[in-house]
Amino acid sequence: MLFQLFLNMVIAVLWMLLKDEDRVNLTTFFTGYLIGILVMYLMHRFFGQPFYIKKVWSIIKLLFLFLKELIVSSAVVLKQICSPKMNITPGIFTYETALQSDLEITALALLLTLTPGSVVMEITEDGHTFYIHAMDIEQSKVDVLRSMSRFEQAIMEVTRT
Amino acid sequence: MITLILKVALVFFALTIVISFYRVVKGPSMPDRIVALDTIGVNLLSMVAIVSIVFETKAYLEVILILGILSFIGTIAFSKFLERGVIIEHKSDR
Amino acid sequence: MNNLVVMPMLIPLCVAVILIFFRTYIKLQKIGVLFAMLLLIVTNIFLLVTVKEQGIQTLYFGGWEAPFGITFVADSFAMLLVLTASIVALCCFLYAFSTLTEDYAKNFAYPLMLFMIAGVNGSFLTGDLFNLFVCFEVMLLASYVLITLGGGKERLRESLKYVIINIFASWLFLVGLAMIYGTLGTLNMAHLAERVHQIHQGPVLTTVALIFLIVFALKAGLFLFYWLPGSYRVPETAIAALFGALLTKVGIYALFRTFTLIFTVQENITHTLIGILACATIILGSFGAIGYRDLRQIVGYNVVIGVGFVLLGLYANQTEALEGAIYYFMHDFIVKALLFLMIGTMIYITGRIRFDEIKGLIHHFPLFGWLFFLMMLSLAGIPPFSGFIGKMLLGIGLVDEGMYITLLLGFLSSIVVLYSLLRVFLKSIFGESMASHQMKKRIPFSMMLAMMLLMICTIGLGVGAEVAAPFVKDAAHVLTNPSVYIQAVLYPEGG
Amino acid sequence: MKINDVILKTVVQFVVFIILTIAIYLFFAGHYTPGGGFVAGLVLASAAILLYITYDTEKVKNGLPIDFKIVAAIGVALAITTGIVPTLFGKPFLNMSSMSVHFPLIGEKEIATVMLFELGVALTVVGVVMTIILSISEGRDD
Amino acid sequence: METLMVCLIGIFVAVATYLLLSKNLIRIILGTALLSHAVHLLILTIGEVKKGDVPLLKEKPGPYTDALPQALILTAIVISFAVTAFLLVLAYRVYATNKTDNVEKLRGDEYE
Amino acid sequence: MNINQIGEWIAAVVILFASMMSLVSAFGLIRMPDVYTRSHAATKSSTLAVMLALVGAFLYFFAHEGEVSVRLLLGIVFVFLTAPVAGHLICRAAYRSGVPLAEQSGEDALKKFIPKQQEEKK
Amino acid sequence: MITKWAILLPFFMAILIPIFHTRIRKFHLGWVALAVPFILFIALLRFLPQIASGDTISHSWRWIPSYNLTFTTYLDGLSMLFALLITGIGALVILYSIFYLSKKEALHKFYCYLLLFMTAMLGVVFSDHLIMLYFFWELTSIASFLLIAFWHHRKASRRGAQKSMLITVTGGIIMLMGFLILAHEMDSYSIRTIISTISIENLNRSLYLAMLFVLLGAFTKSAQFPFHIWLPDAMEAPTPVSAYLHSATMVKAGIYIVARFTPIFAYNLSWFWIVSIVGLITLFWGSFNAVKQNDLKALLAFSTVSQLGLIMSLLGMGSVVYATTGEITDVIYTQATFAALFHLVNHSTFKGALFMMVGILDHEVGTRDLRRLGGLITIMPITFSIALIGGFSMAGLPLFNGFLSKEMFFEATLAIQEMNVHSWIVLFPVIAWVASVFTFVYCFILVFKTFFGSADKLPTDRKIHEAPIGMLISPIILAVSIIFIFFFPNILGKFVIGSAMQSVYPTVQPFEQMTPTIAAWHGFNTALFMTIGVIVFGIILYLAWPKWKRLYNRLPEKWTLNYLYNQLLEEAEIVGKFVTDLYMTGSVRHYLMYIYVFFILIVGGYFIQSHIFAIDLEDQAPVEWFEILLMIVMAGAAIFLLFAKSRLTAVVSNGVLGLGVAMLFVVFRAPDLALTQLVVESVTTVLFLLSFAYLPEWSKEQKPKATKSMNLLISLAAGALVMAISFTVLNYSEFKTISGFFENAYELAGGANIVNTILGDFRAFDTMLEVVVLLIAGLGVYTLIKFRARKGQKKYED
Ligand code: NA
Ligand code: NA
Repeated sequence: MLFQLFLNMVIAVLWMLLKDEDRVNLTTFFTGYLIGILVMYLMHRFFGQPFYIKKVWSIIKLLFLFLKELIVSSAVVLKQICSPKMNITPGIFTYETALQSDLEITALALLLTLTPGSVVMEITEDGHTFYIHAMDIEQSKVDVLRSMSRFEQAIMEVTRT
Repeated sequence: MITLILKVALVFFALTIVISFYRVVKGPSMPDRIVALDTIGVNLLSMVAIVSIVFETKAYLEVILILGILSFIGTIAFSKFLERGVIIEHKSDR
Repeated sequence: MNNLVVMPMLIPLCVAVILIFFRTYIKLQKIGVLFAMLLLIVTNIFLLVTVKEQGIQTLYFGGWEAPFGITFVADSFAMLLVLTASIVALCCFLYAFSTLTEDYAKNFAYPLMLFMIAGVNGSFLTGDLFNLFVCFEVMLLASYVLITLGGGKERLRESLKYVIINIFASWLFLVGLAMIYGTLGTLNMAHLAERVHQIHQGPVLTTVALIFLIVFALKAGLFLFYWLPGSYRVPETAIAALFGALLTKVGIYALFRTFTLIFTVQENITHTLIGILACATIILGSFGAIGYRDLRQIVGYNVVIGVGFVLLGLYANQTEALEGAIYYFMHDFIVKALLFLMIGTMIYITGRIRFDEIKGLIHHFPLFGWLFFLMMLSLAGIPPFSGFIGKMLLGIGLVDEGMYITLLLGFLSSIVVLYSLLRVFLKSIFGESMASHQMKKRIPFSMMLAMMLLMICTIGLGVGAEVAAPFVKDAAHVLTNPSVYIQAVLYPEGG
Repeated sequence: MKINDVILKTVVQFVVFIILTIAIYLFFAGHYTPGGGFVAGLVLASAAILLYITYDTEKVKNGLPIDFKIVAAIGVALAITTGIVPTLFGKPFLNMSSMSVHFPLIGEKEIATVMLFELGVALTVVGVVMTIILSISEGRDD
Repeated sequence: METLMVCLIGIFVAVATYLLLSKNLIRIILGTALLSHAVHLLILTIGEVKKGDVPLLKEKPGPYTDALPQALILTAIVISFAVTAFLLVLAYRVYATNKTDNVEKLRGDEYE
Repeated sequence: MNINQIGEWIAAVVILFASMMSLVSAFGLIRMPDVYTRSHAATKSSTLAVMLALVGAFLYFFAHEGEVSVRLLLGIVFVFLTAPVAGHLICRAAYRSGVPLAEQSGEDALKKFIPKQQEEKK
Repeated sequence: MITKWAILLPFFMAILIPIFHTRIRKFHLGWVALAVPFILFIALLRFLPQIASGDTISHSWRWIPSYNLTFTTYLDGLSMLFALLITGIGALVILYSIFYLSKKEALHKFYCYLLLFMTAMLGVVFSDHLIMLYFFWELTSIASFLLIAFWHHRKASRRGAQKSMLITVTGGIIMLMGFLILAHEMDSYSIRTIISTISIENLNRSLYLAMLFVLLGAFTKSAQFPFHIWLPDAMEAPTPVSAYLHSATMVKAGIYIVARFTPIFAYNLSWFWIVSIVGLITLFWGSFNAVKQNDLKALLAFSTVSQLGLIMSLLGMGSVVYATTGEITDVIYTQATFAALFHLVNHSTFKGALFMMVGILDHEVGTRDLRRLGGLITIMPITFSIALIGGFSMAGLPLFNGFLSKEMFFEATLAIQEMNVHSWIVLFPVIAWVASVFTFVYCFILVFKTFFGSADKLPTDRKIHEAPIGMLISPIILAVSIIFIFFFPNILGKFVIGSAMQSVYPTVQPFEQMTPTIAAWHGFNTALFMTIGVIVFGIILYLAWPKWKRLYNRLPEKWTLNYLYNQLLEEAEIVGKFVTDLYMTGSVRHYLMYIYVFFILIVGGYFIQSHIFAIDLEDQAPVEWFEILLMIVMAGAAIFLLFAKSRLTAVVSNGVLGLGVAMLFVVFRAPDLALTQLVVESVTTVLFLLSFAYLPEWSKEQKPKATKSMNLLISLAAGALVMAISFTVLNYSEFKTISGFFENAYELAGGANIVNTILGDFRAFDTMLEVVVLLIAGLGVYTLIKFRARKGQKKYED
């Protein structure tokens, strides 16, 4: 419920921003809010778990982690591409996670996919085992296992506390 | 000068698209082509962003949004078709 | 500005949309359709009289004056066709009421037919070339759906061809539009005409004109009629009759409108070509009409012959010929619908599609048999039925232009028409009675009513041609004097 | 191994909101910047398509129990009605006008009939696209 | 630019024609799609190409590109979308009933 | 050179950098041995390139007109959110539709769970 | 007024009879019908003196005044002659039919058709307006069709009906063309007006054509060679019909036309040649063929053909005065026409009598086959007498009216020799004489083979006796008049034919000159010797008939005109199907190819020959490098579509194309288009993928090389043509576009996005309809998938 309210506000704010008006206008916000209600009404049956909004800081932290990983991983890939002789051994390996909810699993998967040279290919039905394709399996295994705990921590910070 | 830089960037992006199109033609597998198509879409998105700077207009910003959305939807649709032969199931197994 | 001008298109459109909400209420649908058609006919008559009395009526949509907005222009030519179309459509609906099963009604058959009528009426009335394209599409889309309605192997197969060919035609229409916008920079037909008259030169324009000629020829079934026999064969009778009566007419109308109003630069090329194509159409249609024993084929090629014949009027492009063409045009609406309905009824009664498998229907259905006889005479243009007056005037026009060979060809085509149906009449209507348990025992009232009404129309239009004469003369007057049209659309205040 | 779509489904929940918002934005923005009823409708439909691809028709149907044919027809009816209304006041068919209406809480607002017209367009587009897609994806009985 | 565009359109038309003349239904449908691309670009090219600003009055002082062809194309795009959708489904229904997607096998027996 | 112009320059440079990055990742699309590795190039470098380009545009408009373009921000978020999902789905689809791993690949943990099709689909 | 009522009365009766026939059960419906011609005949007689004195009666009734369509009726000598025949013979025939047709037949139909026919026929002879004349002309064909097909359960009836309808209606339509040309040249539809304004100066090619067309019409109806073939088949009609339509009246409509139009067309010498030669050939051919017939009705049919030829040739010969001098100096030539009109009457009397006689035989004996008939003289003496009188009259023997006109015919053929128009004219009397010999032979066959000889082969299923008195009245009246006319021919000449002559020669003054005194005996002249020769040779040939009849068998079946006609219809169907199947192959590829080829030939052909190609490389929008790269990708994507090995690849390529197009829209400052294109493209792609689930993967196109190169050629040509025209149009800038107006969108419509404002306001109607199109497409997809008509209601596919 809280989550929906939050989203509703987000939409209203978004609306205001989209309108690009000179000053903050309450009526604009209200219009956005109404539209939000409309959206919520259309969507209200799709919701799973509730969501807590107080974790702004942890979200930002997570976001930065995300960005950092993205940049690093890109650099690694680019380096590989640019190296005259490509010396890689791709492959698929598994990883067991302790995370529970869909949101957590998703977040982790997204992070993993953006990590240097690894893409989540499958998740088992229970959601605990990831099958990960790595561009260079030897190096990736080490990297992934190293960063995995940090990721899980950051995510749980957002979702569990 | 800035315009020149931007135009060079545009050419680079266009080259990326040319290369990606080579992948579309070459394949060899279907997913290769879809990856390439996705790349083309995403690069076009960058191009539109640059073009709107060059033209000094914000008229294309909606195009950017839509391009992002649709290239995502397209990729999902193709993947699902490859994976299951059907993109909208009547009743999925889960 | 007269809002009524949009009504011929709007009434069927509105009712169609409303009927979509009531798809399962078949009775209600029928009432709605009847209401719409009667209202349409009344409106059309009113408009026709208004046009006669007050001159060309226009409607600038949204109040945006020509050439900037879209304009609907009701002149006598358009209104005569719209009126005839709606009367014929009413009859087709009456026929449909007892032949289309519940399933068809529940699957939007009636709204779709109304949509098609709306498209047709819109095409007749619009004064904007791009809007003509859009109206065409409304009509075409509806026809696509109607032709496929009900499915089945043969039907789907033939509709596929119909759709593909029409897609190509629409494409060519757009190419033509691009070219005409590139050359003349406008879309309003009156404005186009005015600009053409200003330069009065230009093989470029003739090239564009030829593109449009092909586009409309495709729709009209002028020489490029390959899509026609197959696609008229497969739908349900009532729908096929509506097709037969309306579809090609829009193309013919467009040819008449554009080639008297806009593309008048090099008539020695364009109109001669139209004449040659019309003759070729008549000849090829004649071959088809006598080459088959499949009733539906015979009907299809008869449509083709009619198309060629009407367009001879445009070839002659002279007052009497145009008047004749208009008469024959209206006649063709009525009698082709009647032909479709009658052939459909024969198939309905016997379940056979080849006429040599049917015999002696007149023993069980005397009224029907005699209607068929009269229909045959009317189709062959024998006086005093409606075809004659048109044929005669067209003949006068052709004589006036010294086009004797064309005249001979045109007139002899009515012998082919007569022969193609005489065979059917003598074999299937006359002859010993057919004792078949498969045969339906009676023809439902509304089917009979539809055919009788059309018969009354064809007799009425023939005997009472005097009533239509002032309107037809007015219509031909506008066709021969484009400035009247241009004046009415672009300078309504007389400036 | 069965397919676990948890990533897709979770992300799509967010994405669909974004798309819906964009669609509504496009709808209102059309008069001044690119957009308008048609694009808005199509984007809205894309959102729905995304849902259908991610979930399945049954689930979405439960979520959106709408007969899209009717939606489309309503759209067309709305567009036509916008055209007819001015004729009742002696104006030409499809004459667009705007007026100021006082809304409680919101205040004075320009209500243009173009908006209604565009709404009709948008509804039709959504209705038609959804009808088409649902018909195709359900029609597999031969 | 116009020259290049017209050449591109020419290529489109040629390819589309070749596709239309092939036997396979999907090829034909792709051909129609390509045809419509070609004509949309044609309308745009023949209207004044790139001769002005984006036709948004509030943003730019003008002169603007010719907006009318754009509006026409928009309408044309929508219509061709509607037709393509219908044609696709029709193709699949034809395949389902006639058991072939080869148009040469769809001639029909009544002509034999 | 005022602050705005500096902003614009930065934006231009960012965009140029993005375009080069994109070009390099495009070469990856050619050089990589199989679809899985190619998708690494696409989902990571390319995504980053696009995001950089959008950031550049955002910066430009911010510097040029002093406006925060919500649409661009939204676009960035969107790409950020969807690119990895797309990569994940393509790879999964590729594997499930039977696209083989490159020859030099090492272990394949998925092999026992998803029976591969006999040969690559054409 | 008489003319109007004469036309309307039978028409009303024709309508009333089928409506009220169930009320009349007590007596034969024929009595009701009989009243009509009887009353009319009497009424017409009342006007006879007035007409004979040269007066005319006319009346008009406006039908479609806007197009000058007026029912102008006109009663003059010629029409009076025909009208009397129509009503007089009509009355006799109906009287006869009362006894001939039993009440079990569909009498209401029979009399309806018959009266309808009477209307038509009277309409033909009374019409002054060309179009009205045509109208009634066609009506006679239709009524004849219905009467021939009266027993339509018989195949032969239907065939005969079809044949007569086709030939006479064709003739009619051709005649209509002639009328239209004539009216156009003379600027009037009134025959009287045309006659009064035409002169030798009017001769031109159009009028010549009109003449040919009118003659064609007349010849078809009057069963002139080679159009006579319908007449023998028309004998399938009930015998009263044969007596009425196909000998006495309808076939004479052509004669009427020729007589009526003589003052119009005869200025042209061709008229003389065509009419008299066709008449003579018909005369010969009919008599020649009549001899070999076994069916009495067929014999009579050919004899009718022959006699019509005789009348026709006489009319032709009589017309010569117009062409040679333009004014009449020598009245002698007009005597041919007089003979023609006289023989017209005579023929009606004896042929009517003979047909009725045959009808009696058919009715009482049950056969008309000469091979079975014989020895009836004792059983049916009255019938025999009728046959004898009719037959001898037809043979041209003295004591019977046929003798008089036959003599005049011979004289005319001899007189025409003096014309010196051409040496071949010598053949005229020769042909006339030969044909007369044959005529003599078949008349003897008719009379003697039927009533003399053995009666062995007669049908035995009934007792043969003389016909009832009612059935005999009409033929007896005719037989009596045959003899009466022989003795008092001048009554006819003075009161009827004289004024008719004036109609044919309106310019001759005084017209009494043209009305000779007919005398049975006029000395030993060439004509009489010819007649004696006819009798002598005729008797010899008749006696030798069994010896030379085998001659006819030598004529191969394939040479007959009938065979030709049947072949024509058969071939028409075969050729029609062949030609149509040739191009209507059912292959959509072929159809598209035709259209493309047509497009390339017509548009391309014109484009090339008009030398308008122009290309302007200046004044173009600038190109950026990235745009070129994009276009290369797009061109590549397009071409790659051709080579894609799988449909999915093609769709990906199509997606690239769609994105490219959207990018071009961006480049061309069309953000709305780019947006729309993008969304539409993706939805289309989704649709492709959706429907791929139900469609097979495509296989490699296997086409012969020729097909491939043909396709390639067409594709390249189409592409090149579109390019060429586009270049030319781009270079053509006479006018500014109207879009400047839309730049006031904000002030006018309150919209800043011009494109959107156009769509939503300036051209909102387009948008509204476009939405409708979408809706229809949606419904269409829905019904395509969801609605399949149940098996029972499917099309009838076999
Ligand atoms: Na004779
Ligand atoms: Na131009």
